[in-house]
Amino acid sequence: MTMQPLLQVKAISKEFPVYQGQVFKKKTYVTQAVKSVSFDIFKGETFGLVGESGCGKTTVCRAILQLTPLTSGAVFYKGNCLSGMAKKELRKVRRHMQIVYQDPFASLNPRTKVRDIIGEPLVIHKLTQNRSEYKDRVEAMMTMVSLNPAISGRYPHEFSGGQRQRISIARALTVNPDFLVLDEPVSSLDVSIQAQIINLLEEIREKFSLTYLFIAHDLAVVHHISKRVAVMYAGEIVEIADRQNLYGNPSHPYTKALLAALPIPDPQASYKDENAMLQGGNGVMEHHAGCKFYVRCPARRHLCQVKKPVLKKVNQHDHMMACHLGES
Amino acid sequence: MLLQVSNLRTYFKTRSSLVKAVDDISFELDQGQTLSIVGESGSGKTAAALSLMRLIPGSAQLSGKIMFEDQDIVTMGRKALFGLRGDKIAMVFQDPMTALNPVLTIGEQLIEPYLIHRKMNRKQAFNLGIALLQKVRIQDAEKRMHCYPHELSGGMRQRVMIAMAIALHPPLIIADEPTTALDVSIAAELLELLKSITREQGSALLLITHNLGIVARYADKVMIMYAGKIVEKASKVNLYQKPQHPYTQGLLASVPKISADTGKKLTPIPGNPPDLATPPKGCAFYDRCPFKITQCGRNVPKLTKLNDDHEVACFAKEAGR
Amino acid sequence: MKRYILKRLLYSLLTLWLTSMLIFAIARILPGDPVQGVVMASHMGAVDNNVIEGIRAQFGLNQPLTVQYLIWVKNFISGDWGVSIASGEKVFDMFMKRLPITFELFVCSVLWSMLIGFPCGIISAVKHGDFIDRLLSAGAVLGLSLPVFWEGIILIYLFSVMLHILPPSGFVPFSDSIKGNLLSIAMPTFIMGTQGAGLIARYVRSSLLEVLGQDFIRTAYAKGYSEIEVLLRHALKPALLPVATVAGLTWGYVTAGSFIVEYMFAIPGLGRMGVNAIFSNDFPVIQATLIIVAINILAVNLLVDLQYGYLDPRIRVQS
Amino acid sequence: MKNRTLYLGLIIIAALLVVMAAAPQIAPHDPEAQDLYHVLEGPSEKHLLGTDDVGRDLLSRVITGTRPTLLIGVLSTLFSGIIGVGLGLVAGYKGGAIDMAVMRVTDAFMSLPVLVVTLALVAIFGSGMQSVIIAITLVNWTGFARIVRGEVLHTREFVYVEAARAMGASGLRIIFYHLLPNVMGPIIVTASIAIGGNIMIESAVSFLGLGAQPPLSTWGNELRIGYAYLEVVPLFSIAPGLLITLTVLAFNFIGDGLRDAFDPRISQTFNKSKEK
Repeated sequence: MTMQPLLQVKAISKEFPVYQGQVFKKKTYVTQAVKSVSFDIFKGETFGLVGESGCGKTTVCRAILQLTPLTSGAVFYKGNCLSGMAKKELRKVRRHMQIVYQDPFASLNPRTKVRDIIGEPLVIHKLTQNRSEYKDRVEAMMTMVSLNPAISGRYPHEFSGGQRQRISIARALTVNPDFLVLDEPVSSLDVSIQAQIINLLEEIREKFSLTYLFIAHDLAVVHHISKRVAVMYAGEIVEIADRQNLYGNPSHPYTKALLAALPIPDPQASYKDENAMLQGGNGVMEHHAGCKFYVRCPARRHLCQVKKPVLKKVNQHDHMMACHLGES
Repeated sequence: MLLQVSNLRTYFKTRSSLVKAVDDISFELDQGQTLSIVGESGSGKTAAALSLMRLIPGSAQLSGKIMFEDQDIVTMGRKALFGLRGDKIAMVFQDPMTALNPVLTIGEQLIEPYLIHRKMNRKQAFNLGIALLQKVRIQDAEKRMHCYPHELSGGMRQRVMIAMAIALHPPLIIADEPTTALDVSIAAELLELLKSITREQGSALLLITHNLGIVARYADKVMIMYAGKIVEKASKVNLYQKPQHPYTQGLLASVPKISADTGKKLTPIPGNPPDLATPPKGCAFYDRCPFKITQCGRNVPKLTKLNDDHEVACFAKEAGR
Repeated sequence: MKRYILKRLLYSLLTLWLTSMLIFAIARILPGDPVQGVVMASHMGAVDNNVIEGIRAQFGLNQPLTVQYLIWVKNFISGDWGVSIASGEKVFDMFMKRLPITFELFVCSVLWSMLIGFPCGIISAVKHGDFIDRLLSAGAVLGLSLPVFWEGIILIYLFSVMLHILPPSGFVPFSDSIKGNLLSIAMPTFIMGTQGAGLIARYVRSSLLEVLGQDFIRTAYAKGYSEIEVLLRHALKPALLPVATVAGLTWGYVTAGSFIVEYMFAIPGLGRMGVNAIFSNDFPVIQATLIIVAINILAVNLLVDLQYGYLDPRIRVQS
Repeated sequence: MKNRTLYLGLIIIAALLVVMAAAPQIAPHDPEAQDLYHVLEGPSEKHLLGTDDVGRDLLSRVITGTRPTLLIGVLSTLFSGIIGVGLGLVAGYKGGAIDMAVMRVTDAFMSLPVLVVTLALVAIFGSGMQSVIIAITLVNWTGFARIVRGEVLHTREFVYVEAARAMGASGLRIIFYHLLPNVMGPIIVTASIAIGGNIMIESAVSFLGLGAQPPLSTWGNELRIGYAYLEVVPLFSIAPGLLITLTVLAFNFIGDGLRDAFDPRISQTFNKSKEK
């Protein structure tokens, strides 16, 4: 018996048209920010999504939250299709799906007091009856993320980056969501602060049995927090597996290269796979029919340029990869 | 000894306070060596790097000694300073997106070191420029010379910055977080490139970073900075195997590692770094330190030698904890 | 680049079209009947309705508005700008006669604004925070705050009434006497250019300050350039690129100022023609003046945009 | 240093407001009282600034002229500000075709200098204080619309705006709760400078005799009458002109000072380097 996933992402694509022409613009070609990305997230798990800048991971998270219209595909939350849902319905669902952003400086309105930032979801969804209930809720949230409720009257600029990220988390939690999208929540923080926030996120996930989509470019952080991990490259998922398999037995050449490039804080660490080192750009602007990773791939062959590899199982665990490697 | 810094202080005056961005640091760097300054944001590592070339705003107060090839950069005359910059000491900045002039071509900017310090004509310099781009493995070098910065990717721009820095084979290259703004796979390649070129030219490299992984891979010696001061200074192997300062230990424990047991919690350093405008009286790490003793709240610990290549500034350590 | 030019050109034409409708609306739809006004003024008293209707028909004012508009546009393009109600002269001829005079004033005013504005702005930015910066900045704000007419009064009092070195009014054509011409336009151009000078100085200062704070300036220093070399080789070009915009703004100030200044100094240019037309409710002339002013401003803005696009590689290379 | 100019501007405006409020008390003479035996006199002990062409005390006239002058400046700015801010917010937030339409209309209005259109409109509406206010309002909203639109386009990119959308906030809430407070700074700066500019335009219109009509008298009117007697009593035109200049200067000072105070770059660069 299989469990019904909490969130299903089904073959979502997002294209941005590129216009050319002198007077009358013509749509000449499209850049595919995201191409046919599918994955399921089950209740209570942390699903990691790894990729470098411009690979489309942020577009995926915006698409899931219906913050950007999709070119094709659909997102299902608890079996309900979110794409094309009426505004009113969507507002109700949004209560259950919240997001924490990367940049703690840009994600908080600088002219709003911390208590009103954290309480804003309550106002939007009209969840509190009176001022004191509102105040209690906000203070409870602040305590939960280890912020002193006595400073709820301050403005965001009076807080450090780590504290602001705590405010963001508190804001996301005020309405008791089931599902959190974490869009690089720790990548702009210092190492020592980063660990604080990671631990906080893990604590609250256990406490409220939350489900996370954790987006990051740091493989070590994703390894630490996720149960299953997907690797994105140039708008597509190239490998997806549970953590042990992905890190213990990386299959796609890109995943291998990423792992090889990861600096390890141990001077005795051996960098065995020196030749997995990559060269060149990020593949977004490549326009041939085959694999987007073709130009940078150390293991490329002719087939890769003409035929696009599809995501398929590589072993009995649910380990999937999109590569011609191993095919005859 | 190529570079000998003693009691360097860089203070910034703001409207209401004096910010001690760099507060009494001393270190030295040998020819061809790679020294890494590690610290979190606000630790003063960038201010220290900029101070070495006196690239700090005029309102900043600089004191101490920076002996470079028997000259003191702190007291050096303007002309000598301009002659030194770019020729003897070159710098690679953190953000390649903003470090290049957007309205000049790559070529125009790349050949400037030749024009300034070698008084070459443009044609000669241009040809050398192409060779430089090839050296940092940029394809179609000649075509790229005519490009404007916004036409290149971040990785490419940082290559151009590296090319500019190595142009005159300076004895010292300072790289301030050279790959922080770049993707992992591109960063790795660039660091390899930087390391191999400096080795080939025999330049010393001062590598400033917050990434302990990069340090472990590329540095010879490491200094840990916290709140404007050096709290620990050691050879790389010593630092990672026997970290002495509680802050260093905390940093190493905070980093998630792929090899580590999963399901184990990270051990973060509690609290936040102090505000440099209102520094604490004693040790700056006092509030966050698990091993603090009474003395730590009163006095500022000085760097003391543990052995030949290991120094630490910690009272608890001295007291034998 | 081609696309950029075409796009700008289309925008300007679109704007001109909107402006022409606006001007048309100002003259026709808003309350106050120009014909009534004119006739009343010239006949001093009650007028036969037939006379009014006759004049209406003569000016095409009895047609539907859209037709009126189209006729007006067609006539305007073909050089038929109507006949001045006040003087009976052809408006196009009036315009052509006055254009050279106003053009000379405009060019001289803008030149002097730039001559003063640029150096002051650059010095101010380089000496940021010093006494000289404060002095120049205060001077720039003062220049912006000086009402044209008051500056005129002061200068006339100083140079004409007290010192008797400049004529208080009147215009000597260039062909009559070069010296006389220059003397007669000295005060008017100085006054018309004052606000522009202040504007340019401020703009150059803030633009240059912003550039001087950028990372690539530090890169330039790190290469071994001295302050003056950094300024000349790295800072001025990016700082002065957007300043072209302000030259366009200055042109706007000069245009507005010309109405008052030409009136004050009795210079027979377009500005004075416009003011007189307003005094006498001479609506064909008012209309023509407005559209000329609009074309003048739009053309300058277009030129500014184009040269900006040409000089700034970030725009130039985009297509 | 910058704050010093801000305070200087505020002090001048405060003084003017006091003069405006207490005009009947501090005016030494009845501003309307004519004394045909003493016309066009220079300064004397009785008439500190002298008298005008019909023997009215100039000082008193200048003092009572404060109210209409300031009123026209403030009201026209207020009305044009409301229109301009509204359109700017909508254009910036909605973008696309609406933005395009609003911006082209703005361009069209901007292609006509305010003074020129005001003159033309006054010619049509007839002269008078209302006409001047309406004319300035009709033309001057463009400045607000442009600035607000630009600021909204910039502010809209901040993640907190998207965060609000992700929470389920409505468009109106985003505009009024998240965008407007963050573009308030530039609006106030623009308004301050616009008041000065509008006073200057009103004075110019009055100088040409098309502004407020007697018995109402603004500084521009005084100046116009005085100009005719420049050689006889220079103070007659110089004094009101000086007041206009001073007022415009004060509003410009306030605008500049506030711009620096609001400018996030100056205060934030330091915070950033400290925290990032």
